[in-house]
Amino acid sequence: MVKPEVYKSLGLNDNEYQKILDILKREPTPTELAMFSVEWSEHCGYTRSRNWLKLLPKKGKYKSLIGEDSGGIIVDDLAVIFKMESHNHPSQVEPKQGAATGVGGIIRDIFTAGARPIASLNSLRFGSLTQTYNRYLLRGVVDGIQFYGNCVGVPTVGGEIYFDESYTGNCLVNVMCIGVAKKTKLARARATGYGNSIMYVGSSTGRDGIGGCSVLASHEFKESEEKRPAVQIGDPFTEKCLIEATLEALATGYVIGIKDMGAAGITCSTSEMASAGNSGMEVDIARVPRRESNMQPWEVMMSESQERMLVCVKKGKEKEIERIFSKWDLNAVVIGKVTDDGVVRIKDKGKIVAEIKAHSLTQSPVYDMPYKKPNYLDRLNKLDINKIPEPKNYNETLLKLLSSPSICSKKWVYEQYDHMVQTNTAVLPGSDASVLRLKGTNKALAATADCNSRYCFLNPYRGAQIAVAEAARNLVCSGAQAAAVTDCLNFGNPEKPDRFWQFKNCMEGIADACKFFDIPVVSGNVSFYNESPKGAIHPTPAIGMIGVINDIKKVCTQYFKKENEIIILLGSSKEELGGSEYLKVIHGLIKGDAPQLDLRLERAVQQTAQEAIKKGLASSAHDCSEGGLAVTLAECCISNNDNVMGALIDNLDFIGRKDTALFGESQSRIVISCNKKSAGKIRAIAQNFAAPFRIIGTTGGKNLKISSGKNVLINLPIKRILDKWTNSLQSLITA
Amino acid sequence: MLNVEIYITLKKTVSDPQGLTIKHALESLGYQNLQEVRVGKLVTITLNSEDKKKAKQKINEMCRKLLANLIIEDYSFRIKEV
Amino acid sequence: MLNVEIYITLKKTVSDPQGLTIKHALESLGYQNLQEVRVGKLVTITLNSEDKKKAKQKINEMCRKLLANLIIEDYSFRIKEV
Amino acid sequence: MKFGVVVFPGSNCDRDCFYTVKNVLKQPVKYIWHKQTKLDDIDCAILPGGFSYGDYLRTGAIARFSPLMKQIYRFAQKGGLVIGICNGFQILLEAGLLPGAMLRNKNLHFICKYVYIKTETNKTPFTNFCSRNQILKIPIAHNEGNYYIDKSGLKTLEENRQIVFRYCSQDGAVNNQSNPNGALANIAGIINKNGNVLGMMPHPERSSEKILGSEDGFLIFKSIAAWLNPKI
Ligand SMILES: Nc1ncnc2c1ncn2[C@@H]1O[C@H](COP(=O)(O)OP(=O)(O)O)[C@@H](O)[C@H]1O
Ligand SMILES: [Mg+2]
Repeated sequence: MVKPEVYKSLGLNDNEYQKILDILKREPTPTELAMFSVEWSEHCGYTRSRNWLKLLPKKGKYKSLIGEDSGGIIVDDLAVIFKMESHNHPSQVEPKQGAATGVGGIIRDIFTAGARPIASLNSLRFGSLTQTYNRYLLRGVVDGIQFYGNCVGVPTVGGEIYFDESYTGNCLVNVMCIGVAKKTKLARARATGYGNSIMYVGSSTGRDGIGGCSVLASHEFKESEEKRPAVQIGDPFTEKCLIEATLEALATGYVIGIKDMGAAGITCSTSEMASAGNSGMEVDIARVPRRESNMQPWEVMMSESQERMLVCVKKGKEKEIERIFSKWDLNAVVIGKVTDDGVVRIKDKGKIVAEIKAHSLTQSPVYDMPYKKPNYLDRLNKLDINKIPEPKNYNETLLKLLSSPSICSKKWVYEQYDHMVQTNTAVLPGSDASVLRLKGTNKALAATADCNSRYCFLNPYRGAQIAVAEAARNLVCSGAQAAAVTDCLNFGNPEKPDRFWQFKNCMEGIADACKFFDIPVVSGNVSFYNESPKGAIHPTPAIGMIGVINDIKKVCTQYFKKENEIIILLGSSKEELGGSEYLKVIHGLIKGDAPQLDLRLERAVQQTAQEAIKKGLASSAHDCSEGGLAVTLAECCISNNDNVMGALIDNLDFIGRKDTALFGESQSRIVISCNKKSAGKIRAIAQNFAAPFRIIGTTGGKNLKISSGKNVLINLPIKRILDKWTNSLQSLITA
Repeated sequence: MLNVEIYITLKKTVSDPQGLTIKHALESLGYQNLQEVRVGKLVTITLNSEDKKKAKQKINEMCRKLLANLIIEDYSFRIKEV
Repeated sequence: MLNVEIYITLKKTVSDPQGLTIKHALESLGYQNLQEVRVGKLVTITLNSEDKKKAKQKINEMCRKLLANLIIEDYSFRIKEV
Repeated sequence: MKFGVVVFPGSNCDRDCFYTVKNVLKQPVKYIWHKQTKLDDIDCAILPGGFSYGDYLRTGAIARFSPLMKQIYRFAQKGGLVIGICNGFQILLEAGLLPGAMLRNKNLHFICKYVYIKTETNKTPFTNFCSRNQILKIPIAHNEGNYYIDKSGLKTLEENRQIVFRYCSQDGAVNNQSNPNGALANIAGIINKNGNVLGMMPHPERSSEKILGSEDGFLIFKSIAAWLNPKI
């Protein structure tokens, strides 16, 4: 008789346990109970989020591919596969290895789809760097990403990092990986064909992360000693060999299906591959290569040892596959075969330890969670802008913003990442989006990850829309057309209605914005229970977006190129400050409503920039985001180290307050520079799309000077700006 | 002066891919009979102090605070007078 | 079985930035009296063998060939029966 | 002329070198698996960058025992051209084909960025297309590029003009500020006494196409090609 404490500690409730009894028509074995507990957890089964994930559009301009574990789009004869995933809780406990194994896991999702991983990005959130542990986390996470990513040979080409108190006690580590394959060569994560063999490949199995999946992913995380999981040490070297061996094995045509062993290793891979293939499967776990002795069957089934995969191989071709893996000094062992009764049958030396219909494992219960608008929101949304004093010294204000860790240069981070290996990186980190050429074609991909979670906190629906709009804007600034999204949805405890309200609203926001821009969401990941004893994190639906550049010669970057060029502002600045970095850093307030967003205006501005770049009229393009127009202009001046230059801005449209115009974060704005002859042509394009257009100044000189009539608001030597912006992060970290 | 040797090793329950790879390398060089190879750190500290007892306490503290990551590592040390 | 602990250290003539960094970090945590901090490696090998003398010779060989780089490193070891 | 790119487990710039030789230099090239016990018919062996054996224990330490390394050694003895880039350089050091050793970068971090290097000599098979003192813009990406050799070793290197590249500033100043990793005497690349084995930390294959931000690295590939076949 299974005691309620037992199934409850595995994360199953009374109803779920009753359901298991109904399915099996008997008591579950320990192995079976463990299997249900992970498959029915939020992490594997999406029990609480699934109803809302349905809102997301699946189709767009480019043909989309939705696979079992990842998704992508078709670009000519190539499939571009990508996905983002979180590794928040393990990273909070052990930042280096937590982040490292996070990188390893998402890369496996990509190459098991048959695509060679060509780049990764990361989206990170930490509490304030004034706290020692947060500094330790940032250092550790970056160290883990560089340790794994550099060794495995996948360039880390971009990402984003924000700091906010809500992440103290629960940092976020989201990693996105992109891969490319010939579209005819994709692999599926399914087992089909009676009698075909099931092979285990990769590292051996130990007692790593046992129970980690359900315990870590479905309980509120508390920083207590006893819940600390057996942390795993990532092995990027083995993963690198696995990439090569897997791609070689897939090329033989003898692989029917393949799946990464991620959360709940063999349990997930066996039941999900069988279920996806409408088959059954019989494996004997006595044959699983192990590195620890006396492991219980359920321990083998639940182990989350890294760098392992399950492969369904055409009968009679097992030796060929084994030969390839052993060439790379990797295990490859037949552990079972595909059956036709729809049952996953797990044996241990011939004795049955679990026997469950595959579908009953994968068809987890789905819950409609109650939601309710948080009480504090109305109060927070009220911001009387007249009570905010305008700065006395605009120079100091700008410098302060440029040295805020969320805004300053992330060079200290990305110079630790190999962002050039594979020789595709045509735009290196440090511009709005990174650009990767597609070898053998004229095309390139642009990639970015974005989410302002403060906006999402103040207004989840609009904040999520802005995340989508900003990602698309970043791609457009690099010369690309936005093509598809992967998301990583980080929220608090879904059982609390106010948290779930944030989730629901963000989902609606992403769905509506993606539909408007005709961009599908092809893959993603949900991470709930991101809480510390002080409360939930700001809702953080990180958006990873891919764009396509049809002509690699038409790539654009954010920094000014030449002196004496015209500077144009597309879009217009509103008198708003809600949720801005300025309000937080200068006035210590997290308040107001998220910036307004008019999707049609956003589209007009993006189309104008896109057309100008495509026609070769723009020398640079940079969108306005955190810190507003003044920060954007400063970045245009300084973000190419080899060629910094000043600018003279003397024709801004100051309709109201000066601080809103300079530091407000109105959406749908892009700064373009161009030569004198092109300005008229760009104006014509803007008129055609009905996008606000204004010439605001010229490039050149040694200072960034911004004036309003005769009144000089900002006048700073470029060197000074560069110093502040470049060195802030490092000095905060080593403080 | 005191010479302290601090040995920092991965906990037994934590896998050590580096150790495994070195084991394979040694085996392919012809060394058999290897049961296990694990890699750790050795931190040597020279202290301008004579008080062994006090040093012991200090070193314990240093290990916990900075030198070892107790989530995945164990440590031990030896103190010698020089 | 034999348990071998191999200590691999940077030669005295080679500077050790990692040791220096740790020294600074310890000092900023308030630990004074640190003369020097150096970081090395600890390789632990468990041998399925009883013959200490033979083991000693083997380990010497392993260190010279693979485990230490004698241009920059020194090594020493201890063998214990277990 | 034929190029061979050696593939160790964990090499990750093998495909980049292959691509550069085949698609940019447009010369025949093949991969050579590290377990091979015979070296194919080649004129130049490239030991690529990456993390052979994960850089576990010490960078290059395990790879140098690969069966193929015996053949590389023999090939080098007979005067064949060998170029080790980044991890390839580290392997050549471990194998004793070049003198010295690599320590961790002085700042204890992996560093990936464009740097400038000065071509100290163009009288080598690998730099004959450069002018003497030419400054090349070329990226580095490594954890252990802090070159070390003892005093007498350094003297020998200098006397024999074996130092081929030194880190420098954009305008050629060789000093502490232009030294990214703490390498002794700003050394970025050295050659053996016989002048046929070169090791360098920067990645010429990452800077051989305009689209990647610099074509300066391509001078090294062109130099090799010109040396092997003066007619082209
Ligand atoms: N975690 C990170 N990893 C790699 N690159 C990063 C990371 N964070 C930021 N970057 C890079 O720094 C640059 C500036 O980032 P960010 O300020 O987020 O840009 P934006 O506001 O345009 O989205 C981008 O090129 C980005 O890819
Ligand atoms: Mg941007």
